Amino acid sequence: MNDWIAIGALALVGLLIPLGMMAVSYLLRPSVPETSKRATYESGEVPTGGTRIRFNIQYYMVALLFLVFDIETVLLFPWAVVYLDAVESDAVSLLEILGPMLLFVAILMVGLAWAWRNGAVQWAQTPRQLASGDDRQ
Amino acid sequence: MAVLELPEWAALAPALIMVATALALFVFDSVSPRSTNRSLLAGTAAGGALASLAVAVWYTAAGVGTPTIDGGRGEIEPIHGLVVDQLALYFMIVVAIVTALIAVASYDYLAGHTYQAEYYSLVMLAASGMSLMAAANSLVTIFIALELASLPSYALVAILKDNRGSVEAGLKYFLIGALSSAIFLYGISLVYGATGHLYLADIAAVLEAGDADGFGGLLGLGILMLIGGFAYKTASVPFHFWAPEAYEGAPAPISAFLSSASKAAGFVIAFRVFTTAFPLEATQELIGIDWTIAFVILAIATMTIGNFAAATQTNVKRMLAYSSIGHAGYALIGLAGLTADGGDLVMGAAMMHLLVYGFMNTGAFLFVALAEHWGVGRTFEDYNGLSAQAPVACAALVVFMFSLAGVPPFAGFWSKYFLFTGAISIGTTAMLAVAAALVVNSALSLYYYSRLVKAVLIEDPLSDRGALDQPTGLYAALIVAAVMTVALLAGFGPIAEAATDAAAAALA
Amino acid sequence: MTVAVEYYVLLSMGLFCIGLFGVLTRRNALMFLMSVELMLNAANINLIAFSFYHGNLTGQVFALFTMALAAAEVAVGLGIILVLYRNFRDVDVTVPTTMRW
Amino acid sequence: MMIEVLIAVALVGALVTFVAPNRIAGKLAFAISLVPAVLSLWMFTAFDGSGNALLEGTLAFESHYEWLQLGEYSISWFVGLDGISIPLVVLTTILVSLAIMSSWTPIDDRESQFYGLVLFIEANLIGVFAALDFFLWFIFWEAVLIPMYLLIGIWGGPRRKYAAIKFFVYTNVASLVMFGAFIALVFGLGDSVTSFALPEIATAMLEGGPDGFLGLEGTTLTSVVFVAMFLGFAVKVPVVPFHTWLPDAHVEAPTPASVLLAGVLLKMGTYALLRFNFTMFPGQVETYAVPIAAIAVISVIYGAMLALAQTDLKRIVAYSSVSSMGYVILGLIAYTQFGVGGATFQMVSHGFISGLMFMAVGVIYNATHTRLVTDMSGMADRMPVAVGILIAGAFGYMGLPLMSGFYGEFTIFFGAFQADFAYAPLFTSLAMFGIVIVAGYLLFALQRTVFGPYELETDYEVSRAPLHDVVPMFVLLGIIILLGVAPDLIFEMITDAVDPILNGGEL
Amino acid sequence: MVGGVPPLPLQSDTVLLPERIGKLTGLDQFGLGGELLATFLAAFIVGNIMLAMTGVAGPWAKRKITAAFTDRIAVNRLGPAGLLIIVADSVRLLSKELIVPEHADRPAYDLAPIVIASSALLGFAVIPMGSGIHLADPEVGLVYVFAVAGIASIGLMMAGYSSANKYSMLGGLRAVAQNIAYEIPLVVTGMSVVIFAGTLQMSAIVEAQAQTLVSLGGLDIPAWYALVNPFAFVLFLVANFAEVGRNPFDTPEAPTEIVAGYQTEYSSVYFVLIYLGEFIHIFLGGAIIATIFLGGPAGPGPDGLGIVWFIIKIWGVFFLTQWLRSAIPRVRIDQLIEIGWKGLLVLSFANLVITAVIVGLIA
Repeated sequence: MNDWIAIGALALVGLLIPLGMMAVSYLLRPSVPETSKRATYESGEVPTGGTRIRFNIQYYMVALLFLVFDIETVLLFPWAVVYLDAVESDAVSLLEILGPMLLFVAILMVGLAWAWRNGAVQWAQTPRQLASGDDRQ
Repeated sequence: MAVLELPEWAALAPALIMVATALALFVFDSVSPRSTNRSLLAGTAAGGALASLAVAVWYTAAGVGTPTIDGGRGEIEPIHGLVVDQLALYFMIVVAIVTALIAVASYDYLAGHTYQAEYYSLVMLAASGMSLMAAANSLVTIFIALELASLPSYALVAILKDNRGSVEAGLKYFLIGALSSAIFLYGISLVYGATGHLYLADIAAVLEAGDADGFGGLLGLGILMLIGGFAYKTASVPFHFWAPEAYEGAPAPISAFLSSASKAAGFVIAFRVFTTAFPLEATQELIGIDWTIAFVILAIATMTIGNFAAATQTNVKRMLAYSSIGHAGYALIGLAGLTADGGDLVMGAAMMHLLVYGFMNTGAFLFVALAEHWGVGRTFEDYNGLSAQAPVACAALVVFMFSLAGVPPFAGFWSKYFLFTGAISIGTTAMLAVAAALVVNSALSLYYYSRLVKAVLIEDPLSDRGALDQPTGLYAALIVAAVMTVALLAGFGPIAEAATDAAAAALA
Repeated sequence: MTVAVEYYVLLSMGLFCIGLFGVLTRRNALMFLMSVELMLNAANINLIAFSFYHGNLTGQVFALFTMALAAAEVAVGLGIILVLYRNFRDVDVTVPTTMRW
Repeated sequence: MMIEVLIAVALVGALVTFVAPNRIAGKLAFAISLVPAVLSLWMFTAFDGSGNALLEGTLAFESHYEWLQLGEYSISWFVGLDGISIPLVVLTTILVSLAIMSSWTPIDDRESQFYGLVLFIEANLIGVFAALDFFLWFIFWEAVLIPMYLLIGIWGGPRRKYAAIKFFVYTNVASLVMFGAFIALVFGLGDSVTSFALPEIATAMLEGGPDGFLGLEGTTLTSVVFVAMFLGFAVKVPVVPFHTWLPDAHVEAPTPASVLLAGVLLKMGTYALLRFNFTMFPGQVETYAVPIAAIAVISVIYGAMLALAQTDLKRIVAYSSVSSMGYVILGLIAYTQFGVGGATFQMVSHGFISGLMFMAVGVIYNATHTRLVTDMSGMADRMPVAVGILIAGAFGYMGLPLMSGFYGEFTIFFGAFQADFAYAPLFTSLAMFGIVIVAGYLLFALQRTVFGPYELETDYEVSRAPLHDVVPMFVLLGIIILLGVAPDLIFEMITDAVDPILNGGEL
Repeated sequence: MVGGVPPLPLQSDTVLLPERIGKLTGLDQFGLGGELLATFLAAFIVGNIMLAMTGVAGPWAKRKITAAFTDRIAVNRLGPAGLLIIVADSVRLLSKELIVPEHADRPAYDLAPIVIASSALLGFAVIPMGSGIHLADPEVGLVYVFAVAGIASIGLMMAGYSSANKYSMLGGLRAVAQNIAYEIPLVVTGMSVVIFAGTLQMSAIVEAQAQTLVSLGGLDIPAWYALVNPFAFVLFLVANFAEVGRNPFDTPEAPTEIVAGYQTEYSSVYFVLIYLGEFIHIFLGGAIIATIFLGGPAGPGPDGLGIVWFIIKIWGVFFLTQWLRSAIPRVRIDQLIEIGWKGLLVLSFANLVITAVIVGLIA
């Protein structure tokens, strides 16, 4: 039996359980519509403004960083899988199997260092940084 | 012959130097962020490009990658998928030249700009990608190198982030670029489907052995999509429409970079893919049509559309952008003229044109950069009478314009003439039509190029403008480009030889 | 229980066409980006299916690279869209028309 | 190496002048231009060539280097002088020096650029007359256009933009036609040529001609190429009906540019006709003799008539140039020793005379700021020397004996009478009638402007011309008289070079 | 070039749960339909084990553990040790009214709980739980687990944005920022295990840990990767806490700052699902740790005890989670991000490189 059919079956179960619970709840729960109930919760205050707020640019920054780094790890996985076999076989030297990965990680690290130093992963700016007049965002 | 024996990977040195320079700049920017030490940054970038240029020239002179006497192909393949032969070295030289000019010119253009180090490192990264494109001989490496060249370019076009034109240009460049790379990739996947290989020589072997029979449709569609990808990178019809907007909005040195180096790099992969992977006869047997026909059509359409559109522009940068499309059409002749048993002359001519273009077009855009630096405006009228205040720069502009038009005594004359004779010597009706289109378009192009010359030299300024400064870097780059455009006229022999040899080796 | 390669090609072509349709009709830059991602993934499906069909791993490995490149492309694209929003207060690709006159 | 030195001095001089301060540019350019002038005069005395450069003959100052390889054809740096080209080189260098000196007064804006361009033109003109490889020749040929276009466009009169563009478009289209035709010819010649060296092509043409190209038969191709090249050069000469750019260009051009334009640039056209059409296509020359002679005569008469109708002094001289070049064409088509030799002599002679005339007109204009015959009279009162020279020049134009014009025209007519195409005597007689008209309009104009009571319809006070305006004119006048008195100075070497053409390639 | 199937890597000879059930029930004789049914049954069993565990953990164990740490008395009225609170709570929550905020984006609002709950459940498909309870064993098991665990971020984002509440919005954003910040250290550290094992298949990773590391006086210490590379183990643990959003990394729902983060506006069964999803997630994290660092179901005693050992290990991790919840203060959002990007990421890459070098030198 194919592994993926089993996984698909679990996905089905994973979907059916929540749906079942929702169905049960639908049968059990009361429904008493009332307007003020549906107001969004803002610690008891009357809500002001919408939710389309402008939030910290850093959220985008880390998202972009993640996008790149995460996918780069995908390229490392195949290497990690074959690493042991390659090391144990005498066909290739250690440098040949280790070198490219080291280079790859080194370049990634240069990228991280650059992002770090340029404040891409810095959540908030200190007053001193603000005073330096840079509007990096 | 080289006295010292270098390891094999050193053959890639021109590209590796670019990569190393880009990383060095990133490291520098990490150590000291927001540095505005312009001399150091521009110097590093220019130094890297020049080192790459020197190594590439040295290799070419030393005969690296030339076919051996005993009939071997002689190319060096340090990594499977990256090959160093004459074709690769030739285009590495083109890329390095343009990069060096850009780096020097940006020294002044970027004065007061926030992202100095980023700018230079992105330029160097893109240049690395272009250098690698020259060496790539597998669809995998080609695609990766293509993206390595494209991604920094997108950012570079939009780097003036408070300038709406620049951002708009970046967006359009990016959108069309993303679309075309998707199409290109799909084309690759179809070719892979038809042949089971991504390595160009293997694809050819499969095609020639007839092992891909029955996959003609897939292959044909794949090739068509690949052509689409090249068309984008070289700003040819039908993916040319990003070019005017992107070149116009981008910082002028970047426009120069894209329209010269990026275009050349696009052509080198087109040359390599079509000469290596799709042997004419075998492919024709399989898909039922000669793929050069596509390039004949594209060449004529591209040069005609580019030139006619250029003739109607009022904005100088946009005119240059359209003219750059026209020149892509000229270079496409190199592919249109390939035949089963030859075509090295015409392909060589296209290569020569791209090298010369690297100087004259870069120079022309750098003049625009200078005008932007002065803040004189963007239309022909705004340029009126500049020569009274800046005679040397305007003399350089005259050189570029007439060279672009293909008028003697400038190097552009030779390359256009070689293209013309190359097309004629093939002798088919299609190629004669191409040659005729070349002549007609060249004559047309003289009209709008001389319009700029006329504006700068002959017209009187619309309004008084103050004294114009003479930024060292821009002037230096401009003058070097102009001198080379003239000097190449005399020194065309080695270039013609290198180009035709490389083409012959690639076609062999 | 293997699926014939033709179906994969059909699937990928379908996906490609959906992506292309999105590219041609959507005005939102983000939707455009997503459509392009669809097209790239269509190519990936092809690469992997044919890799299996031809019995070599080249296509699969290339697909890995493609994913990485697609991510990088999106990263750059989002950055550009971000500055686009800063300048034009919109992510509609038809809004910026400074250069059309 | 001497030719390279000549060109290099002019080129480097052009660059140096271009970046020199405006204040000293004129003097500097003149000093630099003296070097080629003196050198070329020395070369003239040291000339040891014989025969024709393209056919039998030994070249003087020859140098030949491989340049580049284009498919099966090689292109080379190939220069050398024969009896036809050396007088033209000397004409160029001397005229440029004098033109520069005569620009000191009128040019008062962006001088360094102006003189730089003039020197650049000089380099290319020398190249045109010395080049013996088609590509080399073509590059020099085209390179003349750009600076000339700029000279007219930047320093010209009120309608300078129109004139400059017209000049540029006419001559460029003509070049394109000629270029395409010649390339087709070379391709048509097939394996019999392996380079673009003109002697090799000329030999191949005389020994059989092309095999055909692009579906054209060999003989058809030859005829087509001949006609196309004739048209291409005819624009440059210019002959009626391609002459309309010339008056505009002359009228708008600043004096020194006019001097060069009339003195040397027009000769490029006739020189090229002689070198290409009349050397490489003897058969076609015979075939098309009558129409070409007709065109020549029409140019003579029509040009002169137009001159008669003008009131602008410069236009008068310009149209008379059209007329004079008609004589040259007539001499060439006569295809006799005296005809072709006379035509060549006339090229040189007309170069000096028209240069002198334009300078004289220029001096008058500098003083009066008008060139209209109707606006002035009695100039002789105020500027006797300049006016005297103007009169002398006019006599030269009319072909007064003891002036070079006389010898040139005389030999042309002499040769043309001997020509063996149909109606040759008739054409010659008609052309001779042109002289009468020339005399008519020149005397008319002189009488109106020079003599009579002084009167001027502008606000300018007229005084004697400064020395540096007059000196060049004196030099030119001296040369004109010298050539008139001792035409053999150059006529011998010219005939020596012309003979092989007429003898079908034999010396 | 007619295609052939490439030689597959050696399939491990573990017998998976669906086949066992097929054999046990005789369903394997009914062809494809039978097999499918058997598979579904197996999936149902696994799903319910997890549900049962979270049912216990959520309403009861959490309170008990926290109470023990803070010296309080927790649930003790209903049933022995208050265990019946589970039933009471589930009835209470399921029968509550569902209140949907006014401007909610309904499709996303409805989907989010399902995504959160089922994505965590999906990960268990490839976990070898011992005693033959192992649903599927694909070659890419480890990557698969990381991938499906990542889906939860989408659910959190959906929940946060669709609620039309600023707290929710911020909570969702924080959740995603945190997840992605720690995802990379997590994956890269996991990769250092792959270097030892040379495979991504979960069963093979477990097998690889069965070797003996050292023998201490007759006592064989197995080569659990937690012992082989404790540094990686610690890194992974820390990253995992952040992944599942528990102290000290519970900023996304920090009650004192943004009420309850992305779940502020959820009530009734939706709240149950999100709550369940979080707990399943904690257990999934524990299962991953147990599998790749603690030898999976390995332990003294017969193989049949595997599931017991496995559950003990998972609960161990859960216990640790609750311990930290009581013991360590929450970090600020900026600290959280910077710890992730500047600390853990660098450390994890360092770990990877050092591991690779050491493995390379030893082998």
